[in-house]
Amino acid sequence: MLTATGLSCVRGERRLFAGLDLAVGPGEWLHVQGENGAGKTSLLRILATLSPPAEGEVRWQGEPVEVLAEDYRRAMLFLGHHGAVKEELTPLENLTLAAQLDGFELDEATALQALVRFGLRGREDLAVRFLSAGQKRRVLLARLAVRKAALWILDEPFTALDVKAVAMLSGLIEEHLAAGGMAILTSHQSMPLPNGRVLKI
Amino acid sequence: MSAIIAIIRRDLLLAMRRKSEVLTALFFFIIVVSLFPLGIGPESALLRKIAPGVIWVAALLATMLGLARLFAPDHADGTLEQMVLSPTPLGLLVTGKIVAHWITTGLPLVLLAPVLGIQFDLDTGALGILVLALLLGTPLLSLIGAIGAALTLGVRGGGVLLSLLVLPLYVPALIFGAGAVESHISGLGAGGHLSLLAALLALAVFFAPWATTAALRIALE
Amino acid sequence: MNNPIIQWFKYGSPQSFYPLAGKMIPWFWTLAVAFGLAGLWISFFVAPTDFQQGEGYRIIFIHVPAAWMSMFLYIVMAFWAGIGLALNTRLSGMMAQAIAPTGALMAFLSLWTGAIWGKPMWGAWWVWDARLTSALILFFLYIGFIALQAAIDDPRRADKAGAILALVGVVNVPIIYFSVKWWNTLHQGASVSLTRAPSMATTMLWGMLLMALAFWMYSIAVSLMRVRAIILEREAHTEWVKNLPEIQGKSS
Amino acid sequence: MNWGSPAEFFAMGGYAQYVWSSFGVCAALMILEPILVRKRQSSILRVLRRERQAERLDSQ
Repeated sequence: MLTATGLSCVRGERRLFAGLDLAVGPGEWLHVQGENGAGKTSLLRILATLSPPAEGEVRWQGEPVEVLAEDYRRAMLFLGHHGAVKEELTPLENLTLAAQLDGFELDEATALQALVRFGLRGREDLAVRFLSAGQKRRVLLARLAVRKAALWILDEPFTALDVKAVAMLSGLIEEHLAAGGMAILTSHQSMPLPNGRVLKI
Repeated sequence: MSAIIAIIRRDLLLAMRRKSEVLTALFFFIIVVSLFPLGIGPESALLRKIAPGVIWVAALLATMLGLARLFAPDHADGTLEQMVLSPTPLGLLVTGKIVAHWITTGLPLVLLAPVLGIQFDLDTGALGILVLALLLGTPLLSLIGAIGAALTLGVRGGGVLLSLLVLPLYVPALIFGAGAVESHISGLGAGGHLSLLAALLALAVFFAPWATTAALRIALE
Repeated sequence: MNNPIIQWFKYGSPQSFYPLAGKMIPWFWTLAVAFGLAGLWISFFVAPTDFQQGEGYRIIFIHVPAAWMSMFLYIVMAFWAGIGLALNTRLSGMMAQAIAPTGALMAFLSLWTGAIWGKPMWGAWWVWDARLTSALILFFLYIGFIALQAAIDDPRRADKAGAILALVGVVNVPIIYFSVKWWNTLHQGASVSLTRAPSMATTMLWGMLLMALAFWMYSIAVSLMRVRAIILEREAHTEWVKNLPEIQGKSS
Repeated sequence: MNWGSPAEFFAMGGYAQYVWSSFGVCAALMILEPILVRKRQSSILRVLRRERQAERLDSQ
């Protein structure tokens, strides 16, 4: 259960939002909407503990996230604008190395299976820089699938994805929610997923 | 611990895929050192005298070249964000990255230094001290440099600014490093210099990853 | 967090500090001028001629205070920066930023006067004397701090990054100073030293002390002036700045 | 008193150029710095006053 109370965010001299409350429970997801520059990304970065809020606090399972620190980060997965994919490495290497940095071993079979699921068969050993933008995002989707995290924080996960990949991602999120996971995401598209709520900022 | 090893392996793998960058810094080092005799003259007594200083200054500059790319690529593609959010403490990951930086830029300099020392007519004992001093000194350069690299991350004119911030902090390493070889040559013994260098290294091992971590968090905020 | 000192730092807000600084500035200027006049009087009219260095040694009366202030201001700057980093207060970062240019000026003055003193004494404008060399590196450290802050657009981030640099610098300054001294003795540098030169007469000490006090008061006064400007620049869009009498004044 | 005449004072026992260039530069910079800071202060004040005035005109 993720709750946030009285969040406010100041960028430079501008106050982007103030007094923001939100709560996401198991099996629920939150769709953050707002105009460009309204502070959607800033909100997600605050929830992911990348930047501290100007006011307010974020709690995970009732405890402040700063106190939980590593425990919270283990339960949470954040995907930002940048792919967090290394261009020089192959999709397979990217997956296994990311897993090691996250503190768990990923065996090759599982990694391969995830890559195949997202249509990267035959691309496992090709450096990512030879892949198209959409294929790069698919590597990320594979990462979502292998990393066991209770809370997903996704910033614009649908950019650069084709229709098929959008369906795959929606399916993935649905599976995640059905298993009791939580998700917070920004997107310009509306998403036909159950248990969703919309937060407008 | 396994995360440290993982990040070192990752950075070494990346360096292997971008060999040209590592080699560029190395050849820069060789060329800078080789230019000095051309500018000063081939008189071997003089060359012997300036050798430690020249090799050390070239080592400082060569380390600087790699520093700008210590965190910048990871920052640009978002992997740095993931490191901050990783359950592994950021300080450990940063230490791993610094170790990898040293292996790709510092260690080759240490290994090449004797060859360059021969160009400057240094005797075997002095070469040994030179290698030892560089072995203690180059990790220090990587550690201090990492702070500067983290501070200038994503900042306008970062590269030039980085040298402005870091080079003054390199002064003690330069003095004790080059001084070790000089005092050995002049018969005073290099022990004092080397132990001071080791003390600085010990201090930096504790202090630098902490400062770098703090700077990285600020850069990502 | 109930410590009253911490509370004081937390609520030492720009808003309440701005008018307070305005009131303090004239006092520090008065003190600076008074100490300066007394110091100049001693340095030119009371302190006797040095038998070894003639009248040239009188440069000491500004060289040493400038050198002292340049080191002292770096520590003060790092102190404020550290407070700002630890307690996340707005004012401390502004203080650190306001002190830096004055500190750089002091480092520059100690270099300039040291070089000029060196010409008649050593016969060269620049001698790699331990004190001058450390002053040069200190000057670089100040320039680095100012350049880093200038390069970062977001003032809060600039404060924090500057704070880390200042703290790293303050740990390094003694190491640098020591290493340069060591290097200097190894290479048998200049044997005449500016401060050790004449048998330090008490009048000379007094002269230096008064000048140092004058420089100190000057630094406080200028830093306070600068911090007021920085406060206005950063808080330009807050209500309290809009309601300041000097902004309301003219048209009403 | 060290000096017999003003001329002697200004000659500084032959060190005039060194002593006066030190003290001169020091004085010049220490006068210049507050002037520059003052300028910075008054320029930000001018901007703020103008903004305030514009706001007032806007609300009328």
